[in-house]
Amino acid sequence: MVQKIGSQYKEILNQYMQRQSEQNLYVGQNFSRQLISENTSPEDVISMHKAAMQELYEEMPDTVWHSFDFLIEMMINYGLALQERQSLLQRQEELRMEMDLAANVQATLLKTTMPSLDGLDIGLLSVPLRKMNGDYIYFISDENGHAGIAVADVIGKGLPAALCMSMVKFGMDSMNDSMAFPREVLSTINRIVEKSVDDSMFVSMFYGRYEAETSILTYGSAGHEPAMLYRAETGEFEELTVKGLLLGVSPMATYEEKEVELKKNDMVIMMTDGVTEGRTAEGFIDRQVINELILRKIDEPAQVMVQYVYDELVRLQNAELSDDFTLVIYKKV
Amino acid sequence: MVQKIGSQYKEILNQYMQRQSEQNLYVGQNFSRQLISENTSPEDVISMHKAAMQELYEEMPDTVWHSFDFLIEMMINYGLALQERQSLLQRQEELRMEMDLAANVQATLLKTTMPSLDGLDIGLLSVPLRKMNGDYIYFISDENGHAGIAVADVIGKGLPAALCMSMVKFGMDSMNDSMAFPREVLSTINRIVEKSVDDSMFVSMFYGRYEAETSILTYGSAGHEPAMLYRAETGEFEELTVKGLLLGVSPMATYEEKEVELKKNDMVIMMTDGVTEGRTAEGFIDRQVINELILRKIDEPAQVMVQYVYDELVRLQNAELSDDFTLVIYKKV
Amino acid sequence: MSNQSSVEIQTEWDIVAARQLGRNVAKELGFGTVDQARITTAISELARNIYLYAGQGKIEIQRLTENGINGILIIAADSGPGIPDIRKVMEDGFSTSGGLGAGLPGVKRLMDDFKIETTLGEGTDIRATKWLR
Amino acid sequence: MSNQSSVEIQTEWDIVAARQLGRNVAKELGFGTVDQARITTAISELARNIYLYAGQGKIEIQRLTENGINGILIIAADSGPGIPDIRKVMEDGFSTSGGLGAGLPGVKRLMDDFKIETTLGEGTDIRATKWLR
Ligand SMILES: [Mn+2]
Ligand SMILES: [Mn+2]
Ligand SMILES: [Mn+2]
Ligand SMILES: [Mn+2]
Repeated sequence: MVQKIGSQYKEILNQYMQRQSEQNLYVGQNFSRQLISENTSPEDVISMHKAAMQELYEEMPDTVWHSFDFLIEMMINYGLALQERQSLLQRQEELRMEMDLAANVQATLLKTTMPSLDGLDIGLLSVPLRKMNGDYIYFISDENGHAGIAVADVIGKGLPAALCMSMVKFGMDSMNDSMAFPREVLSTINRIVEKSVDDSMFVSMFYGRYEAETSILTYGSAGHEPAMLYRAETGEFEELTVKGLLLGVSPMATYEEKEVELKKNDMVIMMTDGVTEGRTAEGFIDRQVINELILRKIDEPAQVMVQYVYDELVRLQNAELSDDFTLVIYKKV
Repeated sequence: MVQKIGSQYKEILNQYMQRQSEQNLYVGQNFSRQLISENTSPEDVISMHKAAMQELYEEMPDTVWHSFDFLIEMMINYGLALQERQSLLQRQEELRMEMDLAANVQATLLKTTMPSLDGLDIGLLSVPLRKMNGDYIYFISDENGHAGIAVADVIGKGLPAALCMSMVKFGMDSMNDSMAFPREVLSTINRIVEKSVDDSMFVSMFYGRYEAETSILTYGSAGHEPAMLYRAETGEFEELTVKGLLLGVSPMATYEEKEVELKKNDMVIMMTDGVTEGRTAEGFIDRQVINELILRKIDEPAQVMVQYVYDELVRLQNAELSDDFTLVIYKKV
Repeated sequence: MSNQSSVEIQTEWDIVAARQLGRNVAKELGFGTVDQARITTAISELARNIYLYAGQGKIEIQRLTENGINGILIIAADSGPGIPDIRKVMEDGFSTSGGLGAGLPGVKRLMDDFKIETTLGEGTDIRATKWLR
Repeated sequence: MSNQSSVEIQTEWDIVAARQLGRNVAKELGFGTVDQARITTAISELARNIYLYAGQGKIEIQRLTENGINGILIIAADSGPGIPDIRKVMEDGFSTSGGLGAGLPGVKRLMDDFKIETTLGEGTDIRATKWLR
C-alpha cells in the first residue's frame, strides 16, 4: 500500500521534473488530496519525495538529502496537527448527532396539544433559530370550553435556554388547572423559575385564559412581547399591554390581568420578540409590517396567516433569522 | 515578520547542514512548534526551506529547485487542512462554553440537598462522563428523620439524557413526600416518564426510604444496578436485588419493595452502572474489586470511601471512563 | 483599472487552462511562488465545481488596482442548478473530510475576499480576490 | 527479551541526550527515517514534560521482542507532583492550540501504545511502545 503510493508519487514527480507544466502540477495536487483523504502525514510526503528523488537522481550532493531529513523533522508536528483535525471533525460529527437527538427529546418532552374550542380558529407556528427551541407554547384545556395558553421565551438561546424551558413545562403540568387565571399562573411559575435557575436566566411569558361560553380572553404578561388585538368591526389593531415583571426576577412579583371579549372575526395575535425584532438591510421590521401581512390574508384560516407571515418575514430578512420565532393567532369565528 | 522567520529558519537549517546533530534537530523541531502556533502553513515552510537552500547553496542543479516547487504545490491542501483545524478548535471552544453554561443551568435545576440524619454518615460522588450528567441523585427529608433517596441513570449519555433527567426531578418535586414508599414513588415516576419521553428513552432508578428511628431502609428498583449491603458483623457484602422494570417501558409496571435494618457500621452502597461496568485492559471491573476498595477504607468516613473508590477506579481504567459515575454510601454510625 | 481574460469550462482540460491563466496573471502581478500556488488552487477548485456540478460555465481573471495596491479577482460564473443550502457548503468538514478537496471554505481561506451569489435554477456567481501585500 | 538504557532528565540538554538515545535505538532496530523522527519526537515531548513539570525524572528506552516482532518502549518516570486531571491533559487542543507542543495526545498518536499512571504528590509513569511493521 505505502509502496504503491510511493511509486505513484515517484511517477507524478518524474513527469513534473521532465516538464514543469500546469498539467503536471494539477495531477500532483489531485494526488495530494487523495493522500490527505488517506491520512498520509506531511512528513510521509517529504519522505516519499526524498525517496523518489534518490531513485531519480542518485548523483545529488549529500546536502540535498540532509535538507530533506531536516524537513521531515520539521513536519512531524504538522502531521500531529493534521491528525488532531481528523479527531476534531469526528467529534464535531458526534456532537451534531447528539444535538439532533437532544432536540428530539426536547420536542417530545415539551409537546403540547392544541385545544379544539367552539368558535375559535387557532393558527400556530414555532421555529427554532438553531437546533433547540428557546420559545415555548403550552396549552391546557377541558371539556367545558376553558383553555389556557402560555407563550414563553427564555432570555438566551441554544442549550441553556432549552434546559430552562423544561422547568416551565413541568411547572404548568403540576398546576394542571385549565380554569386558572393569568395572575395565579404567572406568580406560580415565577416562584418556580426564581427558585430553580440562577440569577442570569429569565423567562418572559404571556398567559391567556379563554372561556368559549363567554368568548372572553383574560390575559397577563410577565415582561413578554405584547399581544395584538384585531377588531373586525373597525379593521384596526391595538396592543394588549399589561404590567408584569419577567419570571425569575423576584419571588414577590405580582401580575396584572385584563380581559377582552372577542366578537366575530376578531383576532388575538400572540408572539415572541423573534417575530417583531427581525432586521432587514433597511432596519428593524416594525409591527406595522406584520399587521399588513396579516391583513393580506385576513379571510384565510388562522394557520394560513401565521405561515404566510413567517414566509414573508424570512424573505424580507434574506433568510437570516436572529431569534427563535413563535406566532399564534386566535380567531373568533 | 515573515522575513525574520525566514532568516531564523535559514540560520537553524544552516546549523543542521554543518552538523547533523540531535541538538540541531531539537532546535528545528522547537522552531516548527512556534511556526504552527503562528499559523505558518506547511507550504510556507517548504518555501522558506527552498529560499534558505538557495541562499546557502547557489550552485545546486535546477532539479532541486523544481522539486521544492512541486512540494509547495503538494502542501497547499495540507495547509488548508491545518487552517480547518484552527477553526474547528475555535468552534469546539465555543461549544464548550455553551455546554458549560448548560451544565450550570442543569446543576442549578437539579440541585438537591443532602439530608442530615441521626446515626447516618452519607458519602456521595457523581461525576459526569462529559459535560452533562445523565446520572442523578435526588434527596427528600423531613424533621422527623424520614428521608428518601433516588439514584437514577438515563439510558444514554450527554445532552439527551440530561434533558430527560429534568423530568425525573420535577416528578419527584411534584410528589414532595418524604414518607412515600419505593413502590409508590417508582410507579408515579414511571407513569411520568412513560408519558413524556419517546419509546427509545428509559431511566433506571433505585429508591430508598430511610427511617432514622428504626434504622430501616426500604428499597425498590426500576431495572437499576443493585445496591450492596455490607454487614459489619460478618464483614461480608450482599447484593440487594429487587424486581422492577425500567421506568418508561410500560405504564402498568409495578414495583417490588424490600427492607433491611441497618446495625452499627453496616453500609448500604448505591451506585449506577458507570461504577461497575468500567473496563481495564484485562476486562471488566467486577464488584469484587469495588468491595475490596471499600474494605481498604472501612474505618474512614463515607465521603472518604466514595472518593477513594472513584480515584482507584479511574486509575485502573487508565483515566478512560466510559459512563457517568455515581456512588452513594449510607453508613450507620 | 482592470484587465481581464477568461476560460470557458467544459472539460477537465479547461480546468488546467484556467489554472494556467490564473498562475500567469498572478506571476505577472508579482505574487510569490506560494501565493501563485494558492491562487491557482482556488481557481482549480472553482473550475472543478463548475465542471462537476454545473456542467459548464466560465472562469474569468481580472487584474485589480485599488488605492495603489494590485490584486487579482477570480470570477466563477455558471448557469447551473444553483446551491440549495449555502450554509451547508460553507461549513468546515462538509466537503473536505471525504477528501473531496478544499471546497468553498478552502477557496475562502486561500483568498482575501470571497462573495457568493446563487439562485436555484439560475446559477451561481462566485468572486474571490487576493491582494498583493 | 529486552535490553535497556536510560537518561536522567535534569536540564534541557538531557532532553537532547534522551532524543539521541531513542533515535539510535530506533535506527538500530530498523525503523525508517520518519518513524525514527516520530519516536524521537515522542521522547522529546515526554522528557520536556519531566523537565518543565516534574523538575527531574528519567527516560528509559527498552528494546522489545514479542511474537517475533521488534519494538521500542519508552518509559518516562518522575516523582513530581502528578497530574491532577488526566482527562484534561489527554484532550485535543488543550495543550496544542497554544503552540505548547504535541502534548500527551501527540505522544499517543506518535506511538502504537500508550499508558499513563499518575498519583498526586507521588509522580507519574508513562509507557509508550512502537512496533516495527
Ligand atoms: Mn429566547
Ligand atoms: Mn426571543
Ligand atoms: Mn446513563
Ligand atoms: Mn450508566
